[in-house]
Amino acid sequence: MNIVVLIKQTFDTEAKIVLDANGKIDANGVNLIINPYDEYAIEEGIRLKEKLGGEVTVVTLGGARAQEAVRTALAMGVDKGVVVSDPAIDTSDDWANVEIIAKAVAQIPFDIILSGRIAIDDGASQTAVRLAEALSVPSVSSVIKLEATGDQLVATREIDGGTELIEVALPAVITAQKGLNEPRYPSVAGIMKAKKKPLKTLTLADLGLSAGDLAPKMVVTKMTLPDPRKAGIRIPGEAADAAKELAKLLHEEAKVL
Amino acid sequence: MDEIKEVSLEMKDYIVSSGAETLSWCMQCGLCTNLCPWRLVPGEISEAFNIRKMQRLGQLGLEGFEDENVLFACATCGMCLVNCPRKVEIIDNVRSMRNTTVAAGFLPANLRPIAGSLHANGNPWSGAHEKRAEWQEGLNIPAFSDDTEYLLYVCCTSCFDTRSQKIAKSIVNLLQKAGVSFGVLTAEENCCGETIRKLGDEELFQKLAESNIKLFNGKGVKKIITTSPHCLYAFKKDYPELGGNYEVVHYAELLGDLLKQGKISFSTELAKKVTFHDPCYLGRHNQVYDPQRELLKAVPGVEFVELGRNKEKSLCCAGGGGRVWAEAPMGERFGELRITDAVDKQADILVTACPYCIAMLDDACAGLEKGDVLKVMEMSELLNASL
Amino acid sequence: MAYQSILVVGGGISGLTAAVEAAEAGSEVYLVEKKPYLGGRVAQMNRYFPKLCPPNCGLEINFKRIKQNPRIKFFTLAEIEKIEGKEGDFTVTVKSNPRYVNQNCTACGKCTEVCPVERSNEYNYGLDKTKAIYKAHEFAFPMKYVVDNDVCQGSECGKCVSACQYNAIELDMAVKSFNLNVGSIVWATGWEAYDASKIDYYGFGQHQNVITNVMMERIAAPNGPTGGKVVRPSDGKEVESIAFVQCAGSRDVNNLTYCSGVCCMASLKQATYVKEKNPDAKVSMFYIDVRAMGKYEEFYTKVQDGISMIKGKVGEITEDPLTKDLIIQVENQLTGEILKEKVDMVVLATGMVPSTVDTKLPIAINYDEDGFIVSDSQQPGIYGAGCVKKPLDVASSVKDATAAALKAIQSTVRR
Amino acid sequence: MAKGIWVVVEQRDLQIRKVSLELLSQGRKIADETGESLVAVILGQGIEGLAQTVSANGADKVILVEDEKLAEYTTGAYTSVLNKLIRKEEPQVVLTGNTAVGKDLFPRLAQRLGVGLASDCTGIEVDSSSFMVFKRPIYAGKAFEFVSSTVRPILATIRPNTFALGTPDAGRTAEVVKETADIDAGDLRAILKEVAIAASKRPELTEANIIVSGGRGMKGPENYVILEALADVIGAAVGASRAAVDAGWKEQKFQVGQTGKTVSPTLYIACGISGAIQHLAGMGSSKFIVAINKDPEANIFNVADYGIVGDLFDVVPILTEEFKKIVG
Repeated sequence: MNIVVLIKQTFDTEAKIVLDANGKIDANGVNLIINPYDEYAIEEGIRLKEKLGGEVTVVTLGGARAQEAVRTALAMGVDKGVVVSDPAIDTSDDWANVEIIAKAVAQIPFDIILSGRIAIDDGASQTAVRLAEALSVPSVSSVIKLEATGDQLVATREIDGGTELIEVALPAVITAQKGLNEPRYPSVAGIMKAKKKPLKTLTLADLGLSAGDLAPKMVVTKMTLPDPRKAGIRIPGEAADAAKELAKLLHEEAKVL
Repeated sequence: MDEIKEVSLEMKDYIVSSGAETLSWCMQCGLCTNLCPWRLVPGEISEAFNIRKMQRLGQLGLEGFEDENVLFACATCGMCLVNCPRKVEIIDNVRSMRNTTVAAGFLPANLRPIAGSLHANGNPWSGAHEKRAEWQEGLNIPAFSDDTEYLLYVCCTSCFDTRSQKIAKSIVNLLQKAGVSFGVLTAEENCCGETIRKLGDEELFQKLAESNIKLFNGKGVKKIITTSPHCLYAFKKDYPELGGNYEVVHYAELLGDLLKQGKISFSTELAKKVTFHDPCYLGRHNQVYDPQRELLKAVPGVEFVELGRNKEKSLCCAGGGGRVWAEAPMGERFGELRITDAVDKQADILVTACPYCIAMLDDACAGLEKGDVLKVMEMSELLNASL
Repeated sequence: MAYQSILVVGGGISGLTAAVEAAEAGSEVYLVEKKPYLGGRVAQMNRYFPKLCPPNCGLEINFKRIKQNPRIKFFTLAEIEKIEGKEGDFTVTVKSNPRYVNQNCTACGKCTEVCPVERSNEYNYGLDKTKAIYKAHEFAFPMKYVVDNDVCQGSECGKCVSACQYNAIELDMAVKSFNLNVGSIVWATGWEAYDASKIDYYGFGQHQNVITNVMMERIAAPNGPTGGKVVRPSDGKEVESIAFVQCAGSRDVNNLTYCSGVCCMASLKQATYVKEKNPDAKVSMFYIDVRAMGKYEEFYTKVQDGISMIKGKVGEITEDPLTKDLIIQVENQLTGEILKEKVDMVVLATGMVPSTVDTKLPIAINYDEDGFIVSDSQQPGIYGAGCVKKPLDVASSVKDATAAALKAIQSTVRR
Repeated sequence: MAKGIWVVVEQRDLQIRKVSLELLSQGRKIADETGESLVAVILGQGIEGLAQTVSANGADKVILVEDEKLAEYTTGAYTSVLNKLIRKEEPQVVLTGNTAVGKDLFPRLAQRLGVGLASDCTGIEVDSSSFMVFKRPIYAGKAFEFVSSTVRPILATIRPNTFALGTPDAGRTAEVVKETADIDAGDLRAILKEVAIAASKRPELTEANIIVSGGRGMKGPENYVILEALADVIGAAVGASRAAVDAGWKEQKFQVGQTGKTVSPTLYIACGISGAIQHLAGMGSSKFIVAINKDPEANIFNVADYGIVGDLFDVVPILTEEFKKIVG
């Protein structure tokens, strides 16, 4: 089985978000990690390979440091890595990214494409499903359980308040939700071996694309930071009154309910 | 017997090149295992972790040491080094073995937020950097300058934990009473990096250390007082190789000297039975044993008793080596043994001199529900109460 | 002026050998021994390698060769105070301590019967006592009594003097010094057992039933303090379980950095003492690795049966204060578990420390970092022999001493 | 010329999701402001009766697509139908809730249409140049981006609770248009075999939007029922402090904190938790923190946005009742 795992390198979950002089997110000095949901996808890809044989290729789109993420995936047990790196990616939107990835993936034989259900940076949750469409294959998103045979998948996906069981013929795209598996730590041998595994770097030109093909559909007009946290307040009064007041504040002021 | 896994000389070389220069000195006698505090508690980690075996796996480049319960179990207490017949630098080896996986991006899940916070905030406690100096409010501490002799460096824990802030405040008060010339740079400082280095994240350690060294050197810092023995260790033993050379003392050492010189004295009587838990990083790692005892004995009314395991034989609280962020179930925590030790000595107060120890011992005391018979105090708090 | 005679310092197996070999090759030999008898450590053995025979016959042959050879003069209770000169022309000052017993002594033992004072018997490593006037041991050579001046009450008591019908006791004997002129010197002052009390976690000196391997030789010896019964010091109970703790201080940068090479075989040998007396005894040996050099491999393989061999250096020995039983804590490296084994007695396999650590030669020579005399002593004409050069077993000491004798002879004939 | 603001109304078992009504309510306002018409699109089977509800909530026009293949949501069938409808009608904007359906459907729809998608939005600004600008949280709410597009239509999924529900006007009527479902065979490759709706499944701690957590002040495992009751009203996960785990009241997997699970929900309600540093560090990035504790000195109050000094056994049951009123 040929397995492709689409991953993204994101800011570490603790990263402090700062805007630079241009009002853009400042990535300077920020620690980068593999998007945690993509780790489930990597793990599932490796498990599928372990069960059914074949090869796992990880594909990512990113800057100079994206190779680190791919090396990490290789250490976990992925066989090959592909990094598409091009300055044009800095301003591309979800649609354009999918155009690029679709071209890159088209060069790799695939039966199943796995990815995380969401990236914790932009939170867009679009790429994998869009990619399925771009490649004209079905997709199942937010999967928490996956059973695969040679030519079909049975996936349990999370929906609001329950689950769905979906059967789909291969090839297909699956997005991983937390709970699908527990990503492994690589053996040290795996880490050593990863240093020697093939890692291919491609530019847009290598994929027959140019920046002009990728005019974004969506543009970011500005970025802002949340208002600073207000000083906490103690709600006075007896239990009943305080509880009522609290409920009101949460609903009307904080708007979290 | 365990199944033999993959052997790789390359892996061994990698571990050695990460700093485990003495790894091959080990002749597998097992004296370290005998001393390791993990042998004093039951449970899953205790069963998985064997410090001698871990060295062996490293020597052979054999898979298996990277299991989280092995690789990250060591509290770097240094007990294993006490009798080691070959003076194997076991803790350096552990650090290097951790480095093999951490450098590849595989810090265990529970430690990622800590490393993340260190990257983003310069402290491991997810505290906003701009709040680092909040503990000083109302204390009127001068900024370090050419006019101040010492830099007082306050441990991240005592900057952000309200419980631990009392330690920083007590130390400030003691130093001021003794007329010590000191200033702070708290707002601009980052974590000393001692623990993250022990966790194997060398790159992050260097980032933290370099920023501190740049700050200290830029401000002309020559002498540093630390509130935590872990910071003491970092500044004394880790920073020189990166260009940070300072005369560093833990506050207990400085107060001990001031006591001898008669510059500080204690007057309020405290008729209590007091015992002292030697923090590993103050004792075994830095050989400071006496000033604490002299200071406590100088408090009128204090009846000082030694714990059974004291000084170089002191039992670790389990807060070092990153274990302060690890989860061991009740009944498997070294701190509980320590509380029991103190209760057995019928002490009223268990004193220690390390923010991590305080966190671990407080926790153990509450967990064992011994709060009614034993109080855990940081030494500065006790001394402050007797000024 | 070139002297033809040779001085051998130390009357143990190495010194005896060097002296006899040199003398039998025609040299004049002076043999100087600090103790009141010759034979050294070997005389304190129960049995020794390779034949596992008692030491008496081997020593006896040497004593006979000495007695028969007019070219050997030996001095017991004597120490070297000063060495001056150079190869071929040494002047050596010898201090002769008084025995307080003269040549008339027939070793009848009447003196001991009346002596009112007791002293710890160092020959048995303090496991028993002798009177202030005593016979060093059963086969002591020379077979003369001796007085321990440190404890003797002197002429005020004088009971022994009255009891001796041969007028052999002279309590007013004095220290004498004399000079010897020799062409070369063989230094064979041997070794001391490593002070096991320095390894605090083993409790030697605190727990009565923790003994060392040299003490075990005396306990097992028929002429020893227990008459050869393997019993424990605290209560004389026959030992039913015993643990041999290898590398007690050895291969340890905190104690002795080196391996003495003989302790593993010694413990295996001592295990046979126990098993011979009590085949049901439980014998354990705890080791880092067993060093059975050369032909000893076979012995090692053979004696392992019935001995529980556990890989792991003992971490701690504690004592049950009531029973005086000992609890051994050790990591069994096969399983990784911490064993806590209760035994009647523990034998610490301590290593060999050269006597030159404490007592240097009164002339500059080279020692290694552990205090052993190095082969090239940087002082022509002075040669180390035996365990003062490196830890050796008896057979190797004999060979080394023979070689030293040849070197010493060459020094006396060099032109 | 593109026209109309579309809301794809989500129904399950013929019940309209609250978020769809929220969008209709807000859509109405925008429609009034811009002069656009508000169109509700409902897919399903036996959905005719829902037309009245959506018109009462503000729709000018209702497009109903009835088909047995649309009875349950499937990505392929829904995409197939909506793609054709949108291409035919050319709306300005198509909105839906950022629900499991919205998250699955809209990316595929956007790609098929070759348009942009603003997902998980928490605000809409009307803009003269691009018609609508969408505010969306990024980096888990640590920043916001504002996105817009000149390509029509713009697709957007809106986070539930972003907009308030309006008051339905039963008197309103809307034009109801029925369209037939023209589903491409290629869109039926994924087959829905089974739907399992959990009666009350609390979310997983690290995924939860709201967490209700109890500490040593809970006094015993039996008392967690009052937190669970609270949690179930607002769809929250239940957590515990280390002290509660140590006491054996809760399993370790429920432990919140640096040594347990690091969480950053929108709302964290700490009951009887004093706030050890490891706990605070593990939940301090929550958007809103509520602390209920008897001890006015408890550390937790230092990080709380709202604090009640009081007995949780008095406060929590009343709070549960109040929440019921709000959530409905």
